[in-house]
Amino acid sequence: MSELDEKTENGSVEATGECGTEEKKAKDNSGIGLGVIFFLVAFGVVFLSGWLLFPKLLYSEKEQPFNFNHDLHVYEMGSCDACHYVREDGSFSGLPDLYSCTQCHYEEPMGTTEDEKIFCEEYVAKGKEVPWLVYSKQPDNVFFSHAAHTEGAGMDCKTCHGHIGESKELPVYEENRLTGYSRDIWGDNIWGIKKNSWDRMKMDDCAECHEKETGSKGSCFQCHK
Amino acid sequence: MDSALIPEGAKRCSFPKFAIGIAVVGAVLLWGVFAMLLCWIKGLNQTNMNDYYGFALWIWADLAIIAIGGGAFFTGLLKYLFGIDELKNIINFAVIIGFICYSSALLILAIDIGQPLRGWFIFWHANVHSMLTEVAFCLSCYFAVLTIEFIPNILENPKLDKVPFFHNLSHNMHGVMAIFAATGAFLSFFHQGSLGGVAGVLYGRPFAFREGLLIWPWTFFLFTFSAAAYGPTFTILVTKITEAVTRKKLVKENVINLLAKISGWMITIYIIAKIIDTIYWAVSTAPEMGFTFMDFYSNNPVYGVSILFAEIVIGGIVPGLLLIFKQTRENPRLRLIAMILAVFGVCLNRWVMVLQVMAVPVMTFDQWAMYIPSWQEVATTILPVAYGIILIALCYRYLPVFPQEQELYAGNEQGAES
Amino acid sequence: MKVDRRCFLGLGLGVVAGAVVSPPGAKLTDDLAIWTQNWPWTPVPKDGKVTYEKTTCSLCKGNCGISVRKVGGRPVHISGQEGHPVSDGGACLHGISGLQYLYGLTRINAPLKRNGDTFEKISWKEAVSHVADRLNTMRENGDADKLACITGKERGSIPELFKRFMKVYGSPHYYSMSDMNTTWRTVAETMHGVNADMGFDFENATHILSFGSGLLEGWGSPVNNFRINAGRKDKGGKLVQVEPRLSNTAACADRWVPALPGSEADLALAVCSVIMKEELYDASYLASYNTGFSAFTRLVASTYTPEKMESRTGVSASDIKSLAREFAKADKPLAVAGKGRGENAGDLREFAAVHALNCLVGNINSKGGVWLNKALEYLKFPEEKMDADAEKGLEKEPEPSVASLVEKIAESDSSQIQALLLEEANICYTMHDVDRVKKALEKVPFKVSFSSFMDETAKAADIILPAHTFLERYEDLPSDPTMSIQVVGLSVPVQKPLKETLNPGDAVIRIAKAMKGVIAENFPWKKYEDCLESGTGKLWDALSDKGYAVVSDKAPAKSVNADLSFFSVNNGKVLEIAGDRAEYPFTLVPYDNMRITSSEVVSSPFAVKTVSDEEIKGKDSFAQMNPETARKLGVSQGDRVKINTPAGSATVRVQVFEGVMPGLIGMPRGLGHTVDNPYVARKGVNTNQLISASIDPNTGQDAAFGINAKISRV
Amino acid sequence: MSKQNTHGKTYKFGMVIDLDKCTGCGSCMVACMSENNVPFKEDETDKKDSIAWMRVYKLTNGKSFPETEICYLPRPCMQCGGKGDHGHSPCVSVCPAVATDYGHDTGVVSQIPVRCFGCRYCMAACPYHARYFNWWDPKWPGEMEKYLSPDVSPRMRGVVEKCSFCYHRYQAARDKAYYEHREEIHEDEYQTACTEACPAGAITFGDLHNPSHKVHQLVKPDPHHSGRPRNPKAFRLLERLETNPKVYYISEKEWVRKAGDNYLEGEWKKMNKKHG
Repeated sequence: MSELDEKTENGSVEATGECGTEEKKAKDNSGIGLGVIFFLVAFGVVFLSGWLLFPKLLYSEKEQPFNFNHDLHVYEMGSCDACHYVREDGSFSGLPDLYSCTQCHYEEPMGTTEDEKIFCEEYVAKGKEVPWLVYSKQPDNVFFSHAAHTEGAGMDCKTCHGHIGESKELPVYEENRLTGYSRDIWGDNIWGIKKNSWDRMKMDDCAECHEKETGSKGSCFQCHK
Repeated sequence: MDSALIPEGAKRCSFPKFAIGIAVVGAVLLWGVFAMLLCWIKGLNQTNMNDYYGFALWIWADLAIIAIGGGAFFTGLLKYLFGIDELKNIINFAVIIGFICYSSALLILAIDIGQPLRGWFIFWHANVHSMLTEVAFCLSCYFAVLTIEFIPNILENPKLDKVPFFHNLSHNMHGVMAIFAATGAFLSFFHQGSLGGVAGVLYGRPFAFREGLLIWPWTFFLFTFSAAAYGPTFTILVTKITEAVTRKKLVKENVINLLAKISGWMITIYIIAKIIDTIYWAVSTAPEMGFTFMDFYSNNPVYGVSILFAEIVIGGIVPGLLLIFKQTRENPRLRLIAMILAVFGVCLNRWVMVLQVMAVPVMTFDQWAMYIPSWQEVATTILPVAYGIILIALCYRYLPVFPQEQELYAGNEQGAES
Repeated sequence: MKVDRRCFLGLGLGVVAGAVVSPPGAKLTDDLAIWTQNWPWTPVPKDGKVTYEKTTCSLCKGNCGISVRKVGGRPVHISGQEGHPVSDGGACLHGISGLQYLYGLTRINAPLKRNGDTFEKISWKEAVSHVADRLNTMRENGDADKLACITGKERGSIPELFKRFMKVYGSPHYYSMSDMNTTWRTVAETMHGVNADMGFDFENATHILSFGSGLLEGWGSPVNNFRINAGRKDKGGKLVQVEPRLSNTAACADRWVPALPGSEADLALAVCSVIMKEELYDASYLASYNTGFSAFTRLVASTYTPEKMESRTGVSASDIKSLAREFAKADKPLAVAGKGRGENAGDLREFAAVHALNCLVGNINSKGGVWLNKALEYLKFPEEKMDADAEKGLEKEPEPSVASLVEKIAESDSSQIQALLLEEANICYTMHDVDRVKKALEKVPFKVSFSSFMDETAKAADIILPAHTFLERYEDLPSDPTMSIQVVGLSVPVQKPLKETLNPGDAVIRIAKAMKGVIAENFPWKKYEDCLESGTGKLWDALSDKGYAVVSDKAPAKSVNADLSFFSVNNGKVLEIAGDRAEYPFTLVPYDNMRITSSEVVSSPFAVKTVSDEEIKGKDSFAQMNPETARKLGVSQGDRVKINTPAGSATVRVQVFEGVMPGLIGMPRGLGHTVDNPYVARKGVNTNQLISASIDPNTGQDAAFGINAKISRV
Repeated sequence: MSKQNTHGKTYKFGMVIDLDKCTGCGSCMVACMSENNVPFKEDETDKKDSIAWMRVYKLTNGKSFPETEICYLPRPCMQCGGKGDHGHSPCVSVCPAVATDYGHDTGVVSQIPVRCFGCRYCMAACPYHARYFNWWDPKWPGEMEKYLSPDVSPRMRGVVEKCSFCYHRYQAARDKAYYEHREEIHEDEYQTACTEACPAGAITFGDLHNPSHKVHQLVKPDPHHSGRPRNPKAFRLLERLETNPKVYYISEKEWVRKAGDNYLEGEWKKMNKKHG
């Protein structure tokens, strides 16, 4: 009971407080230093693993069915919209299906590349669609109108898709283990810092541009279904 | 066997006896937990809610326990800011009750939403215009405050107190408690209010809609005030129950009476405001929308004017007056009745502001919708009660909750319960 | 050095600090947000190129033009087809939910053979030869006439192929399900002496007097009638609905005249008597073309005066007079009969009496009147080659209707019918007194079903040769005869068959080819499409290119005689419904509801979802009654009651509805299916199990519109 | 609610339903379900948990036989403009997570199921019961998943859904316009599934701002009173709550028009005199 009362009587509390610190002072000299060391070590470990280890854990590298040479195809076909075009009803064709590819590629390869060989044997011959992994794939609830951007606003594919059209090799597809979407959506930089307009494809990036170009982020339904 | 943990000099029942008591309540708790898991795993189809009753028993429970948990902030306000020092003898307990109420409220909300794993979107994608957002923010902040207010009391457990660090920590926290009390009061003002706003802003629901001040409908202020007024009555009620269970006097009468007196006045003032609000709503707000007062209280099996009478007279005026007048206030039995009526009154008010809002048809060709909760809803609503009892039991047993206990106890030796 | 509290403190703080300034926190929160928004079990429909394909809906006899939206070749939505002569852009809820039939839960995946109480899957080859062998043996035993065939539809090449098969096989027992058009044709014969379909030019009529015709309940060609009704509202045309219950048609009508059920004929004749008395009839028309006019005049003047008919019809004499005047004085009056959807044959006397009104105002073959359209004969098949057996079998007389065929089977001890072909006719559900029908069917040793779905009748079959759904097949679809214009629509596959099914046309061709004798020769086509193309002849080009062909859209020549002697000859024998009033004080009259199908097609899940909770609640269906009736019975909304009729009994809930005549009990048709589909079946009661057939003495058709019933509380 | 995309053409899409033509056939309901991937359960007879973005109510004049009259009233989402028509719709203003917002460029109230966490506050706020909660995880029996449309994202258990005026059809029309380098979309390019389906042609849909559109001509919305109809035969549901719906109803029958809102004793007559 006495103890209970002490609590509320300032004087005695002071006292206990005093003696408490007294005792501690003794240990401090060593304690502080050690504490600081522990702090630094812990900080270092966590900080570095966050930067270096975390991305490795978060993303799994996936192989494309076979390599695709955009550069060559753009050269042969003339432009992106030879294969990725806006249909007459304004909808977007997306990735060309097997049928479109077979307009040029028959069961016999045209060229000599290993990849085309795989394509002709594994897919054309068997009439199987190529299960490409799409770097810019967005969730189902996202509505994106290519017509609005390429036709309406006259934007260039590069603005969002970057220089993929000039690539000879397909980049590695890094799949986010948690969300199942490509790393390209959040961007290569794990903090999400971007240098170019095509480095990220998050909602904020859309909003940012819309804010700038149209003076507002727009309503939900503009980009969601 | 757990004597080391029991505050020195405090008499507590034997551990086995205590354990059995806990086990019994624990069983009820488990039942609630089972129902909760059902709701999370199988979804809200486990409830009897429907598209007419999007808000039902759970939301009522939320509003009700937050209202009666208001004792914590109001008592704190009185003690630390208005410096009414006698209240130090009940503040610990008020805080514990508040802590229980608010933690329960948050739990229930977590069960009530359809996609619990997205619950945090309310912060992540907050819409500042929504009363519910305001509720969520203030609720969680205030809960943090309560936790901080609760900690020192925990640290006073003899075992912990042995550790000088904790000893000092708790002491220092006591020192700054006034600041937290102030913050708590401030936050409470807003979330209690915004809970009132939840119903008041529904201009599509003539029964709930109220005009108001700036963005805040009158219900905003009514809810805050009613929480402050009725909260302490619940604190006292629980204290009395604890005293009954433990067969011990824990808080001196003068403290109780003081708090009761304040409550009494508050309730009376509140109920006057409530009556004015109701009259204004009945003669101006509702008719402008094409509704007569009676439209809301007829053609259905449950909601008649008796509900309104019960809320205002039985649950408001009566306890208010009982607590104002010295002789009735200081008569333990009458005081107890007043407390019970008051708690009933505020709970009924919250029920009406949630359930009846859903029940009233607005389109002329629509009908009154009635609702009976499923056992899963009931179980999950009882869950917090069980949890509360257990927490109170633990606190009472292991923490020096009631500063006056020893002093009061010194006189009469008695066997103590749980 | 001693590791103390501070070290842990340092450690903790270090971890926290490190976490704060390294990316995972922010990144994981964002990923978590995405993760919680895309659950793997929520389907993600595949995107693709959008295309539209035109075809014709054949879920009912309306045959609307529909357009199917496909995404990447996958049908996703059905809507009306703009500019189609029947439906012009409109479609009903059943057509729109067509894809739920395509992917229907009760679809039959492959040919089935009964094995005890279950079915076993067999190949088409086996199935066809099995049927052919059986029929061959019967024929060799000289039992050709013991084969019967019932088709759901009456017109078009598929029924024609079955008819042809029966003929060359040598059995007179080919039937199609009768409906109001069967009766209308009899009216055309009896009163005009012509073999014609009776079309109604509602579009141009200014005053429609309907005797219980559910013009907005799915009567005739439903969507066509919806459109016409909307047009009528714009043009200010009048609709007067005579019906004991406030149906949707009555609700949309300009005037609702509740008359006692079954009194329509008398009311119509009473109206005639007023028209005669006040000489409001079209004298010029009747002067030139009529028979038995004076006799008819005498009859109605003596027997059917408004005053005399008051109590019989429940309509006051003054109302009858105003009905007559409004009707006869209207610019283009038109009277129509055929209760509800007209899915059952009607009472000839009633139809004739109503049509007498048309004769009196002389609207026959005129704009806004009744058109006696020459029955469609666009199909040309090569002349049948008959052999002795066929000739012999055909000497036997057929029954007048499916109802009497069933009756005959039920009566006979030694089965008159040894094999039965059922092409999309669900007689174990759609016919009155279904239990009796089922029993009769048990007596038939060999039953072949050509249904796409495992319906009540298919369940009773011995062999099932599953058909393509309407979205998977070719078929020529003549428009409903009640339409003034005559259109043939073409159904084309918008989806290649999902199951091992065949077009019924192909099925019958294959069977024929597997038969001995001349039968095979009579089916020269390789496949049904060939038969369709050659059969439709010069219509084919229009069909294949537009998807429909308009055969006629002009009123036929006006010069047609009107013979009113029908009534005076035998005063049109009166149809009686079953049940003695003393024992069964109430009249149960099933009603049609556009949202529920009651034909051989079972409603889709979508359609059932739209049905009011005052028609189905859980597993119960409701019986509508006037508050007064309810008071008499001491029951109130939602109570369970037992309905007893001479045919059977059922438990239902009470729906108190002001819009139904006291003493009348209304129950929705089309419920109480017993197919294996929890979304649509085992909900409510099939009214056909409460109604017993009443054979019309004038036609031999089952014309029951209801039955007397008693009600007791449960 | 914040200032939104007002560059280029802005619309105020609305619907007019002629109740005298409506036959209660239910085609609009089914067309909507089929168009918007609305699921169905084994038992849909409890209308309080049966998802129907478009619901057809049955009204009766309450008179006894044979004076009884009935009328069917189709009820999509009213796409309320809210008090003063500024987009503070009853539901939008209360959603704590911005899962529903007001499109100032179209006047359509959105609902984004994946943003919604299922607090159901919006449902409590809506007097029309136009919002529905997914109490169950939707399932499409058999192979029915194959008929789902990619234009509308299927919902999951625990979220709210509602009519969107078939917004995806507007998007499609816009895409076509972009492709053809048009600024504006034509009246017939954007029609909702229910409008298209109604066999009686009772539903009209279009831009309430555009005098050349049928909807505008039918109701003559009053711009000074948040679009209140100037056609005396037209009305909006619960006009007096100032929710400012974009769905209008037309009927010659007075009792039907009266059923559109709540009136105190004798108020209706007074008001009608005002309307002239």
